[in-house]
Amino acid sequence: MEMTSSKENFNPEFRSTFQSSLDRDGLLICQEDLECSELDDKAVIVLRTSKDHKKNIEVVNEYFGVDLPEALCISSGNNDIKCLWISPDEFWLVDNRQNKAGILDKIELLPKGMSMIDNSAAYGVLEFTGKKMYSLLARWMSYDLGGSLSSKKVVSTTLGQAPVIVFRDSEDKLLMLVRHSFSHYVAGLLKDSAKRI
Amino acid sequence: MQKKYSWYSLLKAGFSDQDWDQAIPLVEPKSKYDVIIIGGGGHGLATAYYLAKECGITNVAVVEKGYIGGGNTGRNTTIIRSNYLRDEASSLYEHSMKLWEGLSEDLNFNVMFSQRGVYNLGHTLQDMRDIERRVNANVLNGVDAVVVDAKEIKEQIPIINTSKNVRYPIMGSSFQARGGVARHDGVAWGFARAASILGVDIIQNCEVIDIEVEEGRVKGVKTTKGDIIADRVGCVSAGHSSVIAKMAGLKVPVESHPLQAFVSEAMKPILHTVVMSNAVHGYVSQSDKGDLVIGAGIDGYNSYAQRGSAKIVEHCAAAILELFPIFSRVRMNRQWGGIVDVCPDACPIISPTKVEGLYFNCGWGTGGFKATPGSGNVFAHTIAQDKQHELAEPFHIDRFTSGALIDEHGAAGVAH
Amino acid sequence: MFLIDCPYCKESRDQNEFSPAGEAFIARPQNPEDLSDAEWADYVFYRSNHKGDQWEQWVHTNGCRKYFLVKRSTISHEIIKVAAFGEVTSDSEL
Amino acid sequence: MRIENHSSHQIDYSQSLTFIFNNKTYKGYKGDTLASALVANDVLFFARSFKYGRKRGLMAAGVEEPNALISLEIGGRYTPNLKATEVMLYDGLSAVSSSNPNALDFRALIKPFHRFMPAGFYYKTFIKQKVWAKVENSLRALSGFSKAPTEKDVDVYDHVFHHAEVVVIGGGVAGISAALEVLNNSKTERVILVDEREHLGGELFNEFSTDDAASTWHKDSIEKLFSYMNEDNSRLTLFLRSAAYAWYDHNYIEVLETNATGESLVTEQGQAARKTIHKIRAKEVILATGAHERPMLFETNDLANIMLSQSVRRFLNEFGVISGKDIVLYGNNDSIYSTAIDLNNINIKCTVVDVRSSEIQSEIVTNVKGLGVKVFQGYAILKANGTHLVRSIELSQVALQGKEWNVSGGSQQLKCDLLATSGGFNPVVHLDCHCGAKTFYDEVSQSFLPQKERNNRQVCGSVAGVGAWQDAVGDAKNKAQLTLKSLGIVKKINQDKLSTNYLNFFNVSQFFTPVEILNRPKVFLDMQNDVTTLDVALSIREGYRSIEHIKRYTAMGFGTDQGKTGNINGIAVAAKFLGISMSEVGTTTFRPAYTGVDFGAMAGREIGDFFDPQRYTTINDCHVSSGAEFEVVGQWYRPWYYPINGEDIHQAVNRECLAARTSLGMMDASTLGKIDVQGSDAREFLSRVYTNAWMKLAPGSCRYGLMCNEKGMIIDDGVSTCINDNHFIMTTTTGGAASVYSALEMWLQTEWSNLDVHLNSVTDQYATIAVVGPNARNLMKVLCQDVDFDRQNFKFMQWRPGTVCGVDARIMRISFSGELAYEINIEANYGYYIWNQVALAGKKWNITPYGTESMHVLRAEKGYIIVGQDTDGSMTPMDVNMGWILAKDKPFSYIGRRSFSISALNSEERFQLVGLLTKDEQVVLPEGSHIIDNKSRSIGYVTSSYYSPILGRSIALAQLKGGLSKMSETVLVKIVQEKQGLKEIPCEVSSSVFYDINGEKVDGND
Ligand SMILES: Cc1cc2nc3c(=O)[nH]c(=O)nc-3n(C[C@H](O)[C@H](O)[C@H](O)COP(=O)(O)OP(=O)(O)OC[C@H]3O[C@@H](n4cnc5c(N)ncnc54)[C@H](O)[C@@H]3O)c2cc1C
Ligand SMILES: NC(=O)c1ccc[n+]([C@@H]2O[C@H](COP(=O)([O-])OP(=O)(O)OC[C@H]3O[C@@H](n4cnc5c(N)ncnc54)[C@H](O)[C@@H]3O)[C@@H](O)[C@H]2O)c1
Ligand SMILES: Cc1cc2nc3c(=O)[nH]c(=O)nc-3n(C[C@H](O)[C@H](O)[C@H](O)COP(=O)(O)O)c2cc1C
Ligand SMILES: [Zn+2]
Repeated sequence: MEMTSSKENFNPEFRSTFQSSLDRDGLLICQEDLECSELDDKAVIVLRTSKDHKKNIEVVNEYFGVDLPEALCISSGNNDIKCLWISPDEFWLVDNRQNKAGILDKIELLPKGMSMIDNSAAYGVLEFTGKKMYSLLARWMSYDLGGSLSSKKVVSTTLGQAPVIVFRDSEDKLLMLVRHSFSHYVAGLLKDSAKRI
Repeated sequence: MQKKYSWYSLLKAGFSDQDWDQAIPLVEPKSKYDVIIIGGGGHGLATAYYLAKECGITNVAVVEKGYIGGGNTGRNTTIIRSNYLRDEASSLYEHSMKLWEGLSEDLNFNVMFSQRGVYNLGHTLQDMRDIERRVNANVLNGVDAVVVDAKEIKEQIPIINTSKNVRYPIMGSSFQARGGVARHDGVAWGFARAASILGVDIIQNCEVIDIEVEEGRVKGVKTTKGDIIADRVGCVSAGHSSVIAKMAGLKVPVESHPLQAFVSEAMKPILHTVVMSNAVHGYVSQSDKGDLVIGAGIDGYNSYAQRGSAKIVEHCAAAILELFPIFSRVRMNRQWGGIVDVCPDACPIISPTKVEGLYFNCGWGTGGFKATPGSGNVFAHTIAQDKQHELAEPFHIDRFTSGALIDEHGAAGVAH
Repeated sequence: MFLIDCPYCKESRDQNEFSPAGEAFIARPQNPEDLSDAEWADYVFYRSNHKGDQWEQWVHTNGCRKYFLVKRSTISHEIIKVAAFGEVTSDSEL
Repeated sequence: MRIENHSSHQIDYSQSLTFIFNNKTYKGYKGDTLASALVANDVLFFARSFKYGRKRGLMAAGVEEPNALISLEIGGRYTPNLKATEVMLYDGLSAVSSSNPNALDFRALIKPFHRFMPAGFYYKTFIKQKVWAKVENSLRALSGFSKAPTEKDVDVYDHVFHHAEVVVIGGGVAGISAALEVLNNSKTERVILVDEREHLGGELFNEFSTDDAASTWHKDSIEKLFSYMNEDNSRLTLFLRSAAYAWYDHNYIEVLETNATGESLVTEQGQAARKTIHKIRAKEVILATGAHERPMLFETNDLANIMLSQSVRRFLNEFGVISGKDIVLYGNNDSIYSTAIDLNNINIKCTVVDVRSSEIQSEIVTNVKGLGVKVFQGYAILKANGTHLVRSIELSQVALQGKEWNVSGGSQQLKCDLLATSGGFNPVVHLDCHCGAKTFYDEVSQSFLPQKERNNRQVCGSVAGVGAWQDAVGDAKNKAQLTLKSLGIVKKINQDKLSTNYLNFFNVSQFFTPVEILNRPKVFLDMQNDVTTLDVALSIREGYRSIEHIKRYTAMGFGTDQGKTGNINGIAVAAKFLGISMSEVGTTTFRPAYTGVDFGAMAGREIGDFFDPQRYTTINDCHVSSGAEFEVVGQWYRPWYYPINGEDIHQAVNRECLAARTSLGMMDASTLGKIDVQGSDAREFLSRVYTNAWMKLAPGSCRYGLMCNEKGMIIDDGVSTCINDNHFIMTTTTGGAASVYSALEMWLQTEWSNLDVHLNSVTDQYATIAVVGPNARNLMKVLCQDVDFDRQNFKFMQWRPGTVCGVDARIMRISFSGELAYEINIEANYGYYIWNQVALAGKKWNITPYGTESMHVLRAEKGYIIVGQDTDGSMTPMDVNMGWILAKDKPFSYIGRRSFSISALNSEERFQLVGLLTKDEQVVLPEGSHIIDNKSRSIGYVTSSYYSPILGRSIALAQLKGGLSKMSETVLVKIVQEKQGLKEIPCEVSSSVFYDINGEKVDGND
C-alpha cells in the first residue's frame, strides 16, 4: 500500500453529527409548520476571556471581526461569524468551517488570560423553522422559549437530559447546538415528539 | 380492660364491649428522669423499650415534638434486609434482623413483619461484581444471601421485564429471603405500647428546644412543656440531629435531605416480594392493603421540609416502569417526603459525645427503618453502660477524625 | 422544583439546569498540614446543616457552568437572595 | 333514570352510545359519564367497599367520589380503579366493578364478625411470626380494589412545559371571572386556565334552571374567553379535562390533561398522548377550585342511593338523570332547598329534612315551603333503612343547645328511594397546602379555609368560603385585581362590593355531631375504607389521639379519594370525642396527587430509549457492522467484544487479546473524558488536583495522574498531555468525566479563582482510536507519513501532531496494555473514516478490533487498575500500591494529601491491592469472591479476574488486608455458590503485574 504524506491524496469522509438520523432530503423533521435540518458547515470555537478588560474586547474585535456581545445576548459582526454569549468568561465563535483555520491561527497571539479551543466536531447544529417549533421544544425544555428567547438571544439549557445551546437566529429561525454523543438521543426525542404535534 | 393482645381478649372485647387499655397513654412530663430520649421515632421508642426491658432503667421519657412515628418511621418504604457489605454494618443489621424475627411476640403487637424476600437488581457488569462481592461477604458473615440470574428472577417475578432490549437490562440480582417489609406505624406503636407498659413515659407534642449542659455534663432538656432534668439524654431525632446537636454546642457530620416516596391506589396482589434497583433509582413492594409502595431518590439540596422535587418522583416512576411496564396505567395516589440525615460514609453514628451523658444515634439516612430494633437495642446498652455496645463500637463519631470510615456505599463510581 | 435566578445569566431558570453544591463559606484551609486531625475532619466532614436561612453553593451546570451563592430557607425552600461568587463571603454580610 | 324532555347542558341526545358494564350492555349518550349513563339505566350498585365488602352506590358526581370504583377495558388498555364519575362515555366502552356488587364476596360473608374486627384488628392478632407468615397471603388476597393490569400499556404520555404570568386553577364562575379580569386589564400577560371537567362553568350549571342571569353570565363570559383564545398569539391557554394535581415549590404546578377522546383513545400507536402532564411555572396563581359537599352522618349512611345533594343536582342538570322518584333532602344549610326547587321543577316528589330550627328564615326556605314541599325543620335523620338500597329513614327532632346537638322525642319513619344530604362544604384547599401552607378553621362557614396571605397567590370563590355565585364573580374580580397589583400592572385596585354575609356557605349550621348518632354502629366516615365513628372513638380511647394517628390507625382518608368527603366528618367526630375544637384537631397533611396520576403520565416519554440518554461515539456504526456486543458504561455504549463465527465471549476475548499481544489490535477509546486545560497556571492547577508532579512535564509529553478527593480516596485517573506550557489535555475515565469536570470547575471557581486557567470539555471533539501491539509502529508508519515513529525520537509517553490519512491528528504513544501502542485523536467527524482506514491498512497484520473486556484483560495482565472496579471509593493510592505517585515536595498541599497522614489510612490492616495466582492455573476465580482466613472470615476479595490467553493461565487482582506484606503466601478463596464442585481455591499472593514484568514490550520489537 503506497501512501504519501500530502493531504491531497485523500478524500477524508466527513460525517456530520446527525448524518445517521436524517431522512433522504437531509431533514430531521419535515411536516406542516415544523421543519428541522442540520447545518453541517459550522465551526464552533470556544473563546475564554473576561470582558472586564477593555483590551480583551479590542483583541476580539481586531482578530475576529466581532464585538463581544453584551451579556445575555448574541451579536454578530457580519453574516458569517457569530459570537455567542455562553457565560461571563465564555464566548463561542460560530462561523463556516472554511474560516476555521483562520480563526484558530490567532491562538498564538492571544494575550494572557485569554484562551481558545476548537470544539467544532463536538457539536452538531440543528436549524428549526415553522410555527410549531416551540410547541415541539417545550416538550423537552423547561426554558421559557416564548417569553424569554428574544431575537439574537442565546441560552445554554437542556433538552430532556441532554445539554444544548439554543439561539434565536432570527424572528422565525432557531438554532440548536447539540453534543454529538447526544445526537442519537436528541434526534430520537425530537422525531418522536413531532409525531404528536 | 384488655391488656394483652390475643384472640381471647379480642373476642372478649367484641362481646362485652369491654375496652382496651390505652396503647399509648397520654402523659405529661415529670420533672426528672434517669434517661430522656429525644425523638419518638422507631429508634427512640425502641431505645426506651430496651432500656426498660434489658437494662433495668424504667424511669425513662421519650420526648416527641409531634406525634410518635410521625418522622421517617411513618414515611418510609419499610424495606428490611441485612445484606450489607461491610462486616461492621452487616453485623449490626443482622442483629436487627434477628430481633425482627421475634419482635411481634416480644412486643405482643403484630408489627406485620413479612419476610417476602428482597431483590437488589444489577444492571451492569460492575453492578454484578458488586453483588457478588456483597453476597459472598454476607454468606461468610452468616447472613442469608444468594445471587440469582435474570432467568430465575423472571421465574420468581413473572411481571418483571427481563428483556435484553431495554436501557438497563436486568443482569441479575442478590436475593435475601429473610428480608421483607413491616408495618411502619405498627413498629412505632408496638414499641411505644410495650415501653409504656414497662413504665416509660411517652410524651407527645413536646418539642425539645434546648439542652442544658453544665461543665461538660448534660443536665436535662428544655421543652415546650417545660424543663426536664435528666442524668442522661439520648438523641434519636434523625433529620433533626444537627439541630439538637447545636443545642448542646456540638456538631454531627450529617446533612439533612428530603427523600421521597409514593403509593399507588390499592390493587389486588400482584407483586409478592420487594424489588430494589439502585441503577434505575427505585424500589417497590406491594403493601398488604394493595398499594404499591415506591421509594424514590434523594434530593441533592439540604432541607427540613418533608417534600422534594417533582423530577425525582417522575424519574422514579419511569424507573419503575422500566422494571414493570404493566404498571403504566396504575395511578399514583399520594406522594410525600421525609428528612433523612445522611452521613458521609452512609453508616450511622451510635456514639457518646464530648458532652458527658449525652449520646447520639443518627445518620441512618435512607435506610434505618430496617435497623429499628437493633439500633434501639445497642443504643440502650450504650446509654445504660456509658460504654458502647460491642456492635456499636465501629460506629463511634470519632471515626471521622481517625479515618476509620465504614463506607458502605463504597463502589459508587462506575468507570473505565 | 425551584426557580433559581442565576446571577450570571441574570435570568430565572428551572432547577433542572442547576446542581446543589453544598454549604457556602467552607474555605479550604490554607495549610492543611498544620491542622490537627480533628480540624481537618471538621473541614472535610462537618457541615452546619442549618435549619432556617442558609447560604449555599449552586452551580448552573447546564447553563453558564458558574458556581454561585444562594441564600435559601431550608424550611420553606424560599430563595431569599442570590449572589455571584465572592460577592458575599460570610453569613453575616448582606 | 333519564328525565324526559330534559335539556341537559352536557348531553348530546343525537349521539347514542353503547357500552358494557359488568357484562351487561347498556345505552347512553355522548356527554354522559359512565356514572350518569348507569344511573340513566337504573344501575345503582357500582362496587363493594374495602374492608367489609359492602355494596355501594354513587355518592358524588366528580373526583370526590369514594365508592364507584371500576376498571376499564382489557389488555394493554386495562385501567384499574377509575371512578365511574370521571370516565366519559364512548361507544363500546367496557367496564367492570372493582369488586362485583352482584357476585358473592367473602368479606360480606363475615358480616357477623365485624364487631370483632375493629380498627387495629391486625395489630392485636396473628402475633406469632410463624402464624402471621402463614396467614398473611390469604389476607392479602382480600385486599385491594381492581385487579392489577397484566399487560404493557399500548398508549404514550407526554410532558409539556409552560410559562405564564397568571395561572387560574378551576374554571367555575370564580375561575372564569378571575381569568377575564386579568385578561381585560393587561396587555401581554399570559394566562392559563385549567379545569378538570369537560366544560367550563363548575357548579354554575346548577343555577341555570332557576336563574337566567347565571346562564347569561356564563354564555357571555365563555364567549369573551374564546375571543381571547382566537386572537393571534393568544395570551390565553385553556386546559379542560385537566386536573391540577400538584403544586410544588416556587409556583411550579403540574396538570394532568386527559386526551379529548378520553379513555376511548384509539389512534395509531404513539400518534397521540393518552394523557399529558403540563408543567407550568406561574408568576401568580389564582386558586378557584371550588368546594366539595360533605355528607351528613347517621346510621347505615352507606346504603346505595344515599348521595350528596349537590351531586344529585349535577346529575340532574348536567346529565338529565336521577336515581330516585321519592326523594328526601337532608342537611344543615340552604343548598338542599336549591335541590328541592330543581326537583320540584321536574315534578319529582321530595321532602326536606333540615337540622336547623324553624327560626332559620332564609328566602329560599320560604320559597320551597311555598311550593308545597314538605319541610321538617329541626329534625335529624338517625338511621337509614334498607338491605342494600335506602328504603326509608328514621327521623327525630333535634336542637342545638349551646354547642351540643340534642336529639329528642320519638322517631318517625319516612319512605324514600333516594336520600340526598348536605353537611356543608369543604373548600378544595388541597393544592394550596402542597407546599406547606396551612388552613384555618372558620366558624362562619364551618370549614377549613386556605391560609389568608400567601405570596403570589390569591384564592376566590367557594374555595375561599364564598357561597352564592354572584358573590363568587365579584370576589374573583377583586382577587384578580390583587394579582394584577402584585404583577405591577395596576397601582390602584378596584374592589366590587359583595353581599353582606357572602362568607357563610348558605347559612350552614354548626357542625352536626350529636353523640346519640356518633355512638351508633355503622355510621361511616370513610366510605371506601369502611371507617366508622366507632373506629375513631376506639382509636382515641386506645391513645391514638392525634388526627394523624387516627388516620393511620383507622385508614381514614387513605383511599383513592383521599378523604375528600369523609375526612372533615372524621375531624368533627374526633373533636367531639376528644372534647376539643375542630381547629385544635386540625387536618391531616394534604399531599399530591389531588387526584390519581398514571405512572405512565408521570414518566412521560422518559421511558424505554429515552429513559436515559444513550451516547455513542462517531465510530459506532463500525462496531455495529462488526457485530459487536455492547457494554453500558455510564451513559455510553461501548463495544464489549466482537464475536465472530459464533464465538462466545471467552473465545472472542482470547482471540482479541492474543492479537493485541502478538500482532495488532485496535480499540475505540473515544469515550474517555477529555478536558482542555489552558492558561499560564495550568501546570500549577494539575499539580493541585493530581497527586503527582506536573511542573516539569515537557511539551510533547504525556503523564499518568491519579486524582483523589479530600478524604484521600482515589476518584479518577488518566493521562494528561502537555501541548505547550500553557496548554494541557486531561483525560478522565468514561464514567467519571462529568463529575471530575464539575469538581475541577468547583476548585477553580470557588477556591482558586486567582489561577489563570480555563477548562473546556472536549470529550465530544475527538474520536480516539488506539492501535495496540507489536506491529503498531509498522501500521502507524503506513497511516501517517509526517511523523517520525522511530522509537528513540517518538518515545513512550510522548505525543506528536501529524496527518493520518489526510486528517489532522494528535498521536499519543501511551499504552493501557503494556504493548507498543498509539492513540490517534482526530476530529470526531472523521472517526468513522479513520477507523475504517486503520482497519484497512492493518489488514496486513490481521488487525483485530477489541472491546472493553479484552481491554480489561490486557490491563490486568499488567496490573493496571480500573478506578471503580479495583477501587471502590475507599482506596488510597497506597492501598493500590501506588505510593510512588504521591509527590513529596510539592509546595501546595494537593487535594487529598492531608488525609494520607490520618492514622486509619496508614493501618497495616487496610485492604491492599495484590495479584492472586490460583494453584490450578486453569481455574478462573469469580470476581467478587472473598479471601478467607483460617476462621473462615473474609480478609479480602477479588476485584478483577480473567483467563490470560498470553500466559495460558488465570490471573486475578484482589484487595487483601495487609496484602503487600503477604507476598508469596498461600491464601484461600472461598466459593460460596458452589461452582463446578469448587469450595475453597488455594492461591498464591503475587505482584499485581503478571506479564512483561520489566516493561520491555512497550517499545515494540523492532
Ligand atoms: C421516603 C423514605 C423511605 C425510606 N425507606 C426506607 C426503607 O425502605 N428501609 C429502611 O430501612 N429505611 C428507610 N428509610 C429510612 C428510615 O425511615 C429512617 O432511617 C428511620 O425511620 C429513622 O428512624 P428514627 O426513629 O431514627 O427517626 P424518625 O422516625 O424520623 O424519628 C425522629 C423523631 O424525632 C423527632 N424530633 C425531632 N426534633 C425533635 C425535638 N427537637 N424534640 C422532640 N422530638 C424531636 C421527630 O419529630 C421524629 O418523630 C426511608 C426514609 C424515607 C424518608
Ligand atoms: N348551591 C350550592 O349548594 C353551592 C355550594 C357551593 C358553591 N356553589 C356554587 O359553586 C360556584 C362557586 O364557584 P367556584 O368557581 O368557586 O366553584 P366551582 O365549584 O363552580 O368551580 C370550581 C371548578 O374547579 C375545578 N377544579 C377543582 N379543583 C381542580 C383542580 N385541582 N384542577 C382542575 N380543576 C379543578 C372543578 O372541577 C370546578 O369546575 C357558584 O356557582 C356557587 O353558587 C353552590
Ligand atoms: C408504607 C406506607 C404505605 C402508605 N400507604 C398509603 C396509602 O395506601 N394511602 C395513603 O393515602 N397514604 C399512604 N401512605 C402515606 C401516608 O398517608 C403519609 O403520606 C405518609 O405517612 C407521610 O405523612 P404525611 O403525608 O402526613 O406527611 C403510606 C405511607 C407509607 C410509609
Ligand atoms: Zn447561569
